[in-house]
Amino acid sequence: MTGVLPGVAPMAVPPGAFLVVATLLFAIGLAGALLKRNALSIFLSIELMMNAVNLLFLTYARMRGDLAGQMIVFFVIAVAAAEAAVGLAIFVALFRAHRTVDVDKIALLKW
Amino acid sequence: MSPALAAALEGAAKIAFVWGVVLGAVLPNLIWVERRMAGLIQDRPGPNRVGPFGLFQAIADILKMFMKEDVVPMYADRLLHTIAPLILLVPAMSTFAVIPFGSSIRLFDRDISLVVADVNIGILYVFALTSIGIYGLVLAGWASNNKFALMGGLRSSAQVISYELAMGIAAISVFLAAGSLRLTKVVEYQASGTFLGFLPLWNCFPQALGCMIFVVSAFAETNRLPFDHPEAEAELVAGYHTEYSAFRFGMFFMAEYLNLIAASAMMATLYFGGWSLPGLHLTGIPGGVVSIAVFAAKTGFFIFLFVWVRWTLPRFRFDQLMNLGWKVFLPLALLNLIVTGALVLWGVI
Amino acid sequence: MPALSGELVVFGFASLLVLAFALLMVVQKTPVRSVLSLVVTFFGLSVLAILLAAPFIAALQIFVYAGAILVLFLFVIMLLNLKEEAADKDDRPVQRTLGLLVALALGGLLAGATLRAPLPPRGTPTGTPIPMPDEIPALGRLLFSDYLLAFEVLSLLLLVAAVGALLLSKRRFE
Amino acid sequence: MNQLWLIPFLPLAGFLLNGLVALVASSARAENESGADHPGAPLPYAQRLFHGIVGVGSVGLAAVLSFAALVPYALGSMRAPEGLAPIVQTVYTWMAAGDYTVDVAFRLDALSALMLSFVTFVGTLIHVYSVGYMQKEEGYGRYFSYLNLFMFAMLTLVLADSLPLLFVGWEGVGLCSYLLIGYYYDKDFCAAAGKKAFIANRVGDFGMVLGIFGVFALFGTADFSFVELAKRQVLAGNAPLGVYAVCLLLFLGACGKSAQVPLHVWLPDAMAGPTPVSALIHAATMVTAGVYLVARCSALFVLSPDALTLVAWIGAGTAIFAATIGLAQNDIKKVLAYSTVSQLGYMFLACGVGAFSAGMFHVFTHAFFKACLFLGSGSVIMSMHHEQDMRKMGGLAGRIPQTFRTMLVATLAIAGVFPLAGFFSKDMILGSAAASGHWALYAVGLFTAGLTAFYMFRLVSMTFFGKARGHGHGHGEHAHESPPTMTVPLWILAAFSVVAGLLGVPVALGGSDRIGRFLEASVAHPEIHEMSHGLEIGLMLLSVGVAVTGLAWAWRWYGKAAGPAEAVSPEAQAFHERTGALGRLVANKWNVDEGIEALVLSPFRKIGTFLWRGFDALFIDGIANASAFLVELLGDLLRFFTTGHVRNYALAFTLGFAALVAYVWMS
Repeated sequence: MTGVLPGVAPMAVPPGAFLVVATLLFAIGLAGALLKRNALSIFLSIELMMNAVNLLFLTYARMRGDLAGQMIVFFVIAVAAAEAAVGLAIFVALFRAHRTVDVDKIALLKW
Repeated sequence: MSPALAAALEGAAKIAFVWGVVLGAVLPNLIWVERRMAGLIQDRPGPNRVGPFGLFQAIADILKMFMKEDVVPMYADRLLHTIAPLILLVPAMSTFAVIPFGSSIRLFDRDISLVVADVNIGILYVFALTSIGIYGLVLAGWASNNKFALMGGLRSSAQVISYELAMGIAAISVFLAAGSLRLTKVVEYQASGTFLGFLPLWNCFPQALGCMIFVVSAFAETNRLPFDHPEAEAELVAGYHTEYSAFRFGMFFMAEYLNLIAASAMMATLYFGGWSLPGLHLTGIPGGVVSIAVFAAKTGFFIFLFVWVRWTLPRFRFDQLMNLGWKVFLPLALLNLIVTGALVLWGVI
Repeated sequence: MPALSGELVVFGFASLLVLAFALLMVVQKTPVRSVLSLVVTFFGLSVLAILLAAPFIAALQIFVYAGAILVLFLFVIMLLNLKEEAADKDDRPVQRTLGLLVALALGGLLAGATLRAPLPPRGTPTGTPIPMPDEIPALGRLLFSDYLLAFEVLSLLLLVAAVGALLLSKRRFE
Repeated sequence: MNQLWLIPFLPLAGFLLNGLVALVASSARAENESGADHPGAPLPYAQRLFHGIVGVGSVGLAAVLSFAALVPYALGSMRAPEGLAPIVQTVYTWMAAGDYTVDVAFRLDALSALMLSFVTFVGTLIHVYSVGYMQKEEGYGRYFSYLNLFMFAMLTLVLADSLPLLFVGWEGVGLCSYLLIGYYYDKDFCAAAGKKAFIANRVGDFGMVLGIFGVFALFGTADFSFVELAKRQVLAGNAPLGVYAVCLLLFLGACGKSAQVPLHVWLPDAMAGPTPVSALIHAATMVTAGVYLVARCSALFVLSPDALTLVAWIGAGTAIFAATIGLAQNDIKKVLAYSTVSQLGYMFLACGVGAFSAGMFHVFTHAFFKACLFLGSGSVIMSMHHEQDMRKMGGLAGRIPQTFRTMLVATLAIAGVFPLAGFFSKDMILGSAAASGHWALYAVGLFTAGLTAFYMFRLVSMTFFGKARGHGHGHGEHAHESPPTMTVPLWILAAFSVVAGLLGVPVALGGSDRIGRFLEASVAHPEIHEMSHGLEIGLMLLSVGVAVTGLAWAWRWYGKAAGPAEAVSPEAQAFHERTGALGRLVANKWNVDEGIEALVLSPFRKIGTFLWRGFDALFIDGIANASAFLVELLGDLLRFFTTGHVRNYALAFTLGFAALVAYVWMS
């Protein structure tokens, strides 16, 4: 089913397809985040999950003809930039301290 | 025939035209021009053996490159080493899609606007492609498993990212003035009126500062002298393409020149009125042809400028380059943006 | 089942690209390569975004995400000179299997949930319709009216992030 | 003069200016002397000049303004048959609760005009005096800023148009008194005296606050319009009992501030402060605030005769009690302090018998001669290089003649010798006591008058007559007269202690009791059946006789004491031996401090110790420690879940999220 917008051609692609793609993407990202051991790879997976969510937002925006969805994506991207800057700086510091970014080798968060 | 088919044909025709001109005509001659110019400036003949005035020198070079052996060093990341030049080349070639190379022409009773894809995010498209180009450099450097190459790659990406900022912000003021991200709209805006009554409304006049920043940054973006650190022979052998040979090296070569051409075209489009010329209002086929000519002339001038500067100025030091980008251009561009914004807000522009 | 149109073809191609390279990104051992596969994924995503009438977002996707953020990743990877992920096999198999299961389960759940989510009936879009020819001014207006506060807060956040990154990556904390 | 608020706020400005400059200067000095400004460092002359000018100037200007305000008012109300209506000026609304608002409003009527006149006048003189007296002291700027602050608070108190605002001034003067008593904060007994004064006043203020609430409860308002209501007997609350309670509470406040038994203990110790402070705060102005309060609320007190009787007897008791103590003191300032307490007792006695105007009259006159006496004693102490023990003095009459003459005049005035100020006011009090038929009170008052004359002349004799006792450098032989900044105020005050009484020449002596008629407008007048003039004159002669007897006796015992070693004549010694235990008790101030220590303080200490050791340390801390222990236990259990492996956390997190999604989906 399709939300037909004035000025927007009806979607040739069923929005459900977009949704499925997004969720699969999210699942893949999640698997990566849970399975990878390299902190940077985990970070990448998280970025992937974010983008999956972005895709969802875009789809809904298109379906409901509401720009708010795109706006949120815009913000997500900006926040991701900030997050990447800080996160990577943390990894660099971490690497300086431990000579590794393998999250299994760095188990400090305990008693 | 069905409109869809017609549209497809039209698009194909335009792409063919653009790439044909750029790859077939401009690029080889550009190589020749550069070498002859070098000779001229360095008071030596330059290539003058192959064909009249050595005009076929470029073709000879290209042939040579295709015949040579393609060496991939040991312990290099084969895959990446292979695709890196492509990653650099493809965006360079795609840039031309959004640049309006002429007003519009009437053929086969249909109006054909002389731009391949008149997307509403033209400039963003260009910058996106530029930022993709970086990967080519970085990966080439990293994949060759050679410290000089790596250095070159890192340098180039650092440099390109830094100057992309200044460049982008300078460009934003242009779009603020024009009121759209469409390059066609930008050109129309510049063709629309006059500045201070007697000057054409080319952005280089109201946006003088931005124009200066954009042009200089373009030199950095295209890794040309005086900013050619990624391949600074004196320091890094040949930078990111140290380990490349034969036609992969050729690709880098091509990509660099393509970027150069694209940058020139962008300057002409953004700041010097694109295909427009004041007091010239032809229509129909002659109008289109003339507009293409005008655009070509302007672009040509900037290509010439690139070459001229290359053989005139020495190379900066890397830290000087970075300081210039971050501590001079970025603030200046921001200032320019703020002023422009204020003027637009108060309806002055 | 809508007719097989160009749009549909593009969608199929793009989504395949996206999923394939996303998977590649996860299974990839070399960090550099996973970054690259993520770049490709983002390309596909931006194509999808264009299909969804969001060319501006598509451009941002490439410009900011691929062009800036991931390059930053590459930088760090090269700076830390991360080669193959350690060859020694994962010493927490439980974590591994369980993680896989959970990820799949959650993916299934979410897919189901999103598909069952109520969608607006055909032809009655709510909210501001997307003006197809040029949605960028509309976005700009929205950004500086309804979302102004969020925008300002965001700028502050970016500043803080920049400062924090500088501080963190200083060689010595003194 | 339609800007009453300027009068209190000029000194406030002075306070701010002086305080800021003093702070900045001292910190600057501290810096370039690499350490706290070490004691005894005299200020640069320029700064002293600045502080002096600002301090004196602000108060002097306030005095000018206030006279510009009150003189026309006084003259006008003298001419008008009923007296003028009070001038009330509202500055702004301080607090508004529902439909009731408390304004910052200033009121000028007969009562406040009277107070204003001598507060500003004496205040100015004492500021001038301080310029000379304090010049060698450190913290000169601090001193003047405190003094200005005090003037601000006192003037607010006097001019306030509502009990809350009056209370602000009330607390302000209390604070300043505390600060100035503890002026030499590096001496333990000064700090202790300051604290003592503060705490004793707290006891009074407790009653004061409750009293204010009570007034509000009774009349539904706390500004002085309630006086009118009281006159017309418009009462809200439970009339007789309520009025009685409120009167007692307000009087408790008055006792605290005006040092009535048993809250008088702080005033003698307050002498630890600089002498001008004792003169200004602890003799002339602040301590009379209690009397002022009672006079303000006279209409209320009149409604409850029992309260008035209590006031009268407390006053009388204080008067004689303090007088007896004064007999046996050897510290010149202590004598004056107890004399002040005793005179305050007189004033309350007057209020108690319903002669509020008489009480206020005595406040007025007392301000002049007591200030004069204190300043004189200050001059003496300074000339003796800070020797306060009268037994070491003597024979100073020739060396510091001006101080001697002024003090002699003031002494005769306080002793009530005709026709000096003290005579008229004191006699008006005794007269009204007699007239209202309280002959017992009259007798007490009369006897106290005798005692007053005695101990005051004892002071004069031991200080100025006989030979110079004490030895070594810095005593009698080397005494020298004080600078004019100190002697001129002395002369002015002495002059006023001669003529101030003429305001209230009684009808019996052909006068016309101006002060009484002046104050009629603002204080209550329970009808006092007139005595025949003959009887009145007779009583006057009697009191004068008593006073003269006291003087003569003191001269006989202390004046002729000749020998360089001895301060007192053999007779006095003999008498002291004969009184035995009683004499020792008197000399020991009736052991009031010890009594309070035993009856009040030590029980409180015991309770406090119990609460600390038993309640807090065992019970409260026990609870805290127990809970802490429990938390620690819990933590020990939980910490095994924190493996420190991020992936575990992520996994757990995801599991939870999956469960949540499943739940939402199912439901």
